[in-house]
Amino acid sequence: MDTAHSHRRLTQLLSRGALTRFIIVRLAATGLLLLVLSFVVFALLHLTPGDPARNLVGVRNVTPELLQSIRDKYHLNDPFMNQYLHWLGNVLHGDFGESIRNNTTVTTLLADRVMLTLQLSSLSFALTVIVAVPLGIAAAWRTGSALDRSMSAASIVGVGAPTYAVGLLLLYVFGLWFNIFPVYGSGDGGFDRWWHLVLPAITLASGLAAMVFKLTRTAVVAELNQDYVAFAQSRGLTRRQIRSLVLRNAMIPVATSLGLVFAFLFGGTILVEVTFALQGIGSLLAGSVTFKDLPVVQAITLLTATVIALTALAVDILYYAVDPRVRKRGMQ
Amino acid sequence: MNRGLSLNNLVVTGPAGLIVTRMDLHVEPGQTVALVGESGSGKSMTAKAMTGLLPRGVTATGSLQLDDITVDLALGPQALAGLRGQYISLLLQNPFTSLSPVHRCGEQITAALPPDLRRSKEEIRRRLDEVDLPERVARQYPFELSGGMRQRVALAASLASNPQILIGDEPTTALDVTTQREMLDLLERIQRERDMALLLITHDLGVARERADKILVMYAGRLVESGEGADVFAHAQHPYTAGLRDSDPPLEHRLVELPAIAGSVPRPWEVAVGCVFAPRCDRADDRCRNEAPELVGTTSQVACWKPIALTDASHPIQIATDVQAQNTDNDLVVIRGLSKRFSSSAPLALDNVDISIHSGEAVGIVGESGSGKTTLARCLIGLESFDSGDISWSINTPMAQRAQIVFQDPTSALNPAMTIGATLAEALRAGQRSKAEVVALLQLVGLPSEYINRRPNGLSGGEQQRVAIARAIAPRPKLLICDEPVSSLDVSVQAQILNLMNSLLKDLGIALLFITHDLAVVRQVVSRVYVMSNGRVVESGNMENVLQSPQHEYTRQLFSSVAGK
Amino acid sequence: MKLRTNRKPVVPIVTGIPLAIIAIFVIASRWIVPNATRQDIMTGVTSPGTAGHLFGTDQLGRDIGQLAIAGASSAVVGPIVIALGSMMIGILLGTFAGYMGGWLDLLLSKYADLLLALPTTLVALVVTGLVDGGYWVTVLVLIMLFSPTDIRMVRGSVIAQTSRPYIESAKVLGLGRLRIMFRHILPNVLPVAFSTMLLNVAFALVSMSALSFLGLGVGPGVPDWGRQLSDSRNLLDRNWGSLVLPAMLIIITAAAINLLGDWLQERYEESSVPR
Amino acid sequence: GGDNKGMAGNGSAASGSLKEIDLLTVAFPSSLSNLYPGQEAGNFNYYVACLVGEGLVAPDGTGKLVPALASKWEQTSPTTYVYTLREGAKFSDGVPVTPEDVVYSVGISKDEEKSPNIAYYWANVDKAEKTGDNEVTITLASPDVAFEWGPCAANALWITSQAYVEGNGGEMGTPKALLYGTGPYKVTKFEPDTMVELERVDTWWGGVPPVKTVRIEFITEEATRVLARKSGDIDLAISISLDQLSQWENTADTSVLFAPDRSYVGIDFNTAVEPFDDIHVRRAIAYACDRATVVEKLLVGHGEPATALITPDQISSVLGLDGARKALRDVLDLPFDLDKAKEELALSKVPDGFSTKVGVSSSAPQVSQFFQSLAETVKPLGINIEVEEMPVEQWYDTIGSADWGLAYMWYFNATGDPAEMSSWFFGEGNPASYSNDAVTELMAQAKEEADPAKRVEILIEAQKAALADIPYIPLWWGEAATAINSKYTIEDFGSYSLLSPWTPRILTVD
Ligand SMILES: Nc1ncnc2c1ncn2[C@@H]1O[C@H](COP(=O)(O)OP(=O)(O)OP(=O)(O)O)[C@@H](O)[C@H]1O
Ligand SMILES: Nc1ncnc2c1ncn2[C@@H]1O[C@H](COP(=O)(O)OP(=O)(O)OP(=O)(O)O)[C@@H](O)[C@H]1O
Ligand SMILES: [Mg+2]
Ligand SMILES: [Mg+2]
Repeated sequence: MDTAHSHRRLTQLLSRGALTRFIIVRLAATGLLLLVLSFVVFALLHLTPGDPARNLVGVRNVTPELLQSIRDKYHLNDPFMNQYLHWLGNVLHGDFGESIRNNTTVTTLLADRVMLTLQLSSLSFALTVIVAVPLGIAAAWRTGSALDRSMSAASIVGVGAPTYAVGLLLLYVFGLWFNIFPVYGSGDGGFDRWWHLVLPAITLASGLAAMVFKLTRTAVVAELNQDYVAFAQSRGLTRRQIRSLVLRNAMIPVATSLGLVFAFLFGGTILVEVTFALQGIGSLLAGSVTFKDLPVVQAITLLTATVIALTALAVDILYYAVDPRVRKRGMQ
Repeated sequence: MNRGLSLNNLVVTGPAGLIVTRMDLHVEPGQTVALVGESGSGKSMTAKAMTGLLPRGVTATGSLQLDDITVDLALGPQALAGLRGQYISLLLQNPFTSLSPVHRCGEQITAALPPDLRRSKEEIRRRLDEVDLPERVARQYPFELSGGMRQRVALAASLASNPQILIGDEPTTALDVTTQREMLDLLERIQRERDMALLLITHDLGVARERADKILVMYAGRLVESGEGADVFAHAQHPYTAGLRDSDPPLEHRLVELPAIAGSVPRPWEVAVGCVFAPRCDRADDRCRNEAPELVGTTSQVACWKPIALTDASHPIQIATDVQAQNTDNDLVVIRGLSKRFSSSAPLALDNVDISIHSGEAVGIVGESGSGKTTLARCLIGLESFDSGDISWSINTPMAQRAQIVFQDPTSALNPAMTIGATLAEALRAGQRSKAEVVALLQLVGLPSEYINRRPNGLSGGEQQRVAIARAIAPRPKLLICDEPVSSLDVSVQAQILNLMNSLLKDLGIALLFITHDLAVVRQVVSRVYVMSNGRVVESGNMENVLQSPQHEYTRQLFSSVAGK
Repeated sequence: MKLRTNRKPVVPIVTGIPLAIIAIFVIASRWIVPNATRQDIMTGVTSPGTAGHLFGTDQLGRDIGQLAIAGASSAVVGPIVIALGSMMIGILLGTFAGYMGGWLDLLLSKYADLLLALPTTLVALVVTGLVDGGYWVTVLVLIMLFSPTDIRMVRGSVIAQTSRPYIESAKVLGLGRLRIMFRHILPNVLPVAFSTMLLNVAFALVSMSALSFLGLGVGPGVPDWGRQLSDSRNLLDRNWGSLVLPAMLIIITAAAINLLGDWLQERYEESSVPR
Repeated sequence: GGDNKGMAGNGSAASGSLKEIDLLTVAFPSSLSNLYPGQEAGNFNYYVACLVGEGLVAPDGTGKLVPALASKWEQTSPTTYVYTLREGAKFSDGVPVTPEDVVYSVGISKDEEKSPNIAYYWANVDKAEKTGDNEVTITLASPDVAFEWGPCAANALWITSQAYVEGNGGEMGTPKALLYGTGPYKVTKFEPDTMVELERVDTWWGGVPPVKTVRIEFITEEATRVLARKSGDIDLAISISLDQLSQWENTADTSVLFAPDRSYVGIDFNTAVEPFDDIHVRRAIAYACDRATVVEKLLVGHGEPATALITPDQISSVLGLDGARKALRDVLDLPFDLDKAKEELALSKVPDGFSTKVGVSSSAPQVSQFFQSLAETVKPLGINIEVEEMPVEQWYDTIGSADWGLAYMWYFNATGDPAEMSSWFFGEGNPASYSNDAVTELMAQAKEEADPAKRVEILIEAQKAALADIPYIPLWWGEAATAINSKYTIEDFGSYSLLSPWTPRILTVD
């Protein structure tokens, strides 16, 4: 291998310009992805069975004039592409139209709810990470131990446990018997809000923690089997030093999958919100879907996709930052 | 006081049974002891037992003595924890995996230093300097370095805590010939400077012969012979040692047939009674088969009931007269001006290569790693496209009947989901031959016909390679390309395969393109050779002539790197 | 050479028993509980253990236990179809993408990226909800949503196999692409595909029951675990069995399948490590 | 089914006294996203709106209309109603109410855009105008006795101020433009779909209510609502699910109150759709409906097998409750009898049975269960009924649709007017595509009959005439259950209790 050559190339590429370029390329890719998604989301209106105009007024009794005004408002008589561009233009200005179910703009409707879902998913993300990652590491460190076995068994159960049943169980145990946590509602803001979200967040985290536990354990076990660990041991490095070696390596796959976990969380709060009667975007979506409130459905779908895409982008950048190998590959 | 290291009565037991049995070993300060033996003989397990790094499910008993310290190995890996690093350190085979990929080299080298020295620039420079690496390496990540450089970093790291004894488990096997030599030189120098003991595990007899003060020969988990340096081979007492020595192809001349040891290495735990080598030994008698011999002797020791005496006549070796390259005009294939670049930023993998192969002729290509040998073979066989130049065949048959190829790694050469019979039948069909020939094919490569229904997983490496060869000759190609077909096999198996190739060539009259970096191996097979470096053919000619009087600087360098020959 | 181990196959036994029982439910429920949906409105809700109903009854007097046995098929068949369907797509597209590369590969990768940017529950909810689909529409949607991961998985395995010498040998023998893909590569991808498929079944089971819980999926009166769970909301105080039984069935089935899948995967990885 | 209506359940006849209550936490089972019933007209919107806003009149506990913001009113001609406003009436911020405000409020209610859900009630209103310093006159286009119920906060009028509405860009009932009226409470906080908080005011003509703050939470998951009561987080749960009744009843410190809710549940056939154009088919199905068991089991006894479209409570102000029941008992007399059902089917065009489907709102589990049980009952006859669950709005679409020959109606009578439902169900464009000249004639008479007793008689006659053709099969009249902290009780809790300011009726148990 021509080391001098590759070294020169590397130093050149490691310069700040390369990172900017990397981010720009990824941003562009994310933008493109979102554009395609927005198209799909827009097409929902036309894919839903029935006349789009009728779909937009819901099941209210409608006069032909009202239908016509809806057609005009949404440019439904224009060519498809024009309609899309028009809609996209509005969306980019934060205008998703009006909710069919409640006569408010989708934006105001969402504004009230996004915060709650965001808080709920952040809290359960934090819980997941705080609990599952250390347990996964500990279990991997002592494969086959009682801790490993019991946690692995628990994680297997956790993945399959129906959200509603878990939620109810938690409500009974912690809300009623021990009376530690409030059993309903989303609190008055501030700390109270977080306090109210604890049980829902645990419910949401239970299934996810199982996944993260497994993931962390697998990643750490894989690293522990690497030659560099044996080599480090043979050189007499302390347990602490070896742990830090292993963790730095294992945390790369773990941290990046955690990004996706967060994205998944944000889109996966539906069941918990329904179970705990929380008014976040999940329960709004569930309601809007059954009521065929298309503008709301479109907005939530696109919003969630955006959050996921941006998280993926952040993960890529994180990857770039923590893994020198990716830095090299990413730049080629 | 440094009195070296003694390993007494080591027994390693795995889940299936004994892996290493009653092993004793002593290394003096400043001494190099080589541990040789075929794959699976327990060399690595011995090294791991000595450092307390045995895999899960494998346990050891015995004791380890270092200075005034005696460690009972039965106490488990923790017992050795205090010794690792300070007294004893292990250097692994694969430089590509033995360093953490996301930590800088400097960090990894100094990790074993006392905390106050870890940040010292001066110290890092000194350490890098010792292994002939520039200072910048400290800030680089392993993946930014070549294999040789990485192995130097690993060496620096294992020396960081100034061990009294360094165990190298095939520390140079993954490197190419020239780098291998540099690395061995470096090890030797450091060892001398530090008066450090070195336990060198290798399967390369040449390396052992050239570098070791003392050589231990292992077979199926047992020590069968030990003695002073090159003497062990020169005056081998154990038939196994002699067999190993004889299977190792010489560079000086070509043999009509390599004296291979028949059969294959048994699993250590499968040997019940008697001498472990008895089943493969042509000198074995009833006692050998029923009673295990003890290791006896003083300076040199041997575990054999019927050791070979100095006076015993050695096998008569038949030196073949090299087949002269026929300067016929019946070229089978002619390659002209072949060039290939993998990506615009990469250097040329092939640079204007001219090669021709005559019908029925055995041609070799030698060169160090990355010189383009494989790329050339792949272009020739159509697995890779090339940028310019041309390949012209003198025959007009379908590709399958023009050339076939045998790869280096036998374990992945065969489809694990197909039986041997199915694999061969498919190859026969591709050459428009009858399926009925499967049995004949197996016989041709020396395998029993029951193998038809076996799957590759149940076969040894040598057997797998035989099947791969059988598949390659099934369509009766005019050219057989072998890309390092024996470099992952043990010497004894290697000899078997090389013999097989020679006999196939003779019987089938096909041409051979033999690619290798091992000059001694190629010597045994081909009549004409091309030497490649950096994608270019730098020298070519009759094998004999090239060996005798290499013209190109690179060729000379290549020859001088060959150890112990 | 495989390492011989003395470990008893605990996992297949532990998971096999519940799975076999559930398989029997799926196949033979019409004979085991021919009257699972029979109502006896006079009975009304009863708690577990009353009047010969081990798990009690619901408002229409249907036996919760019998319903659960009958519900096994809709709880399990859909997920199996989903896992099979998405794996078939995965194998077909993944093999082509992985082996052929080029624009097809690019296109399929982008398609997978697109679908992966959407959370499963959300999309399934939106599509099934908007088109008023029933059970099979949900199955179809989930097939679509599960396929990208399968495509990726297969593609990855195929690429890993493609660079192996035995594939190159097959090419050198002049074998056709289809033959190489489906005769040589596929059998070596199948073990991984199979264990992935098992894990998918478990995941689909949980997703489907979640959707039924939200009221998408099977219609009223059709026995189904997710639906039972959702109905249990109104029964809970009078019959706790209506919550506990379907919840336990979902947990046990998902866990058993997951365990089995993990075990197969581990075993496969172990056996594919050379020597 | 029971005769013992009115106050029942655990908290029966608990007596109490009016005491100051700082905070009353109420839980609704469905969430509100707009507080103005003109925009969102669920029952629960009315329960909030009647605390904040008032109409000119209001129902009393028996369903009789009594003065509200109008101190008195008078029908001066079949089409003219004159309302005299209460002296010194004020909005919650102390601003006096003017007749102009009333006229303006009527305008809002009549506006299709602003009040899509109630404008219909005002369609027959020609004009509303100020006819004196304290007087507003409303003129109808044609006589309609039922109009009296229009200007009522339980139905279609909440008096608000022009200045306030216009100051808020014409909006009403949103968090930015909170509901504003003359009632005993003002809205202090509204989080759509989450909660609403009301604070009492001292401007109401009826005095200062005992409950200082009413906090209403929307808890859509019934199990959660029970837990909330168990943990003491809520005091009052309105419209609890009968399915979880025993759980409510077993909750410590909780009483459950029952009251008929003037709701009607019944099958409607589209008589223009095959095979339901055949009276034998309709009659066969009618014979297959086991009302008594359905009420007993599915409604856990809290409801009443229905025999007419009118509910007893709507005519109880005229006939008394027992009299009402007696009068309605034999409007439709088709007892459960499978043999008769079989005979009827044999007479029909489809003697071997047929297949059909019915769409059921997912928010009506009892109805779904009823149809599942009906399907099971008629299966032996060869009739195959498939039950499809759907969102409530989609269910609206099935009513009277040509795609759905078999449908059902769950109707909450908003007013105490006995003709409320019949005028739709027997009128033009009715969901059964049913027409019968005799019935039409009777309904026209009823519209103009000013004497309540006579009117009820005519209406019952119309019911009899119509139901003889079985376009509809009444199934049950519903009952609502409310759970309350045993510390409190609701005075004279009945079917109209929540349709006029109800907090003053909350008593603290001694
Ligand atoms: N993790 C393990 N558990 C149990 N047995 C093992 C394990 N690893 C290796 N063995 C067995 O131990 C025996 C000795 O293996 P070892 O690696 O020491 O051989 P070696 O002489 O180093 O061979 P090579 O030249 O191939 O490195 C082999 O037969 C092998 O099958
Ligand atoms: N698929 C590939 N993509 C990019 N570069 C490649 C590829 N294959 C080989 N190369 C590069 O081409 C050059 C020649 O490689 P080649 O494998 O032909 O060497 P070789 O002589 O066979 O080496 P070795 O002895 O290690 O097998 C090397 O620099 C290698 O890195
Ligand atoms: Mg080894
Ligand atoms: Mg090569």
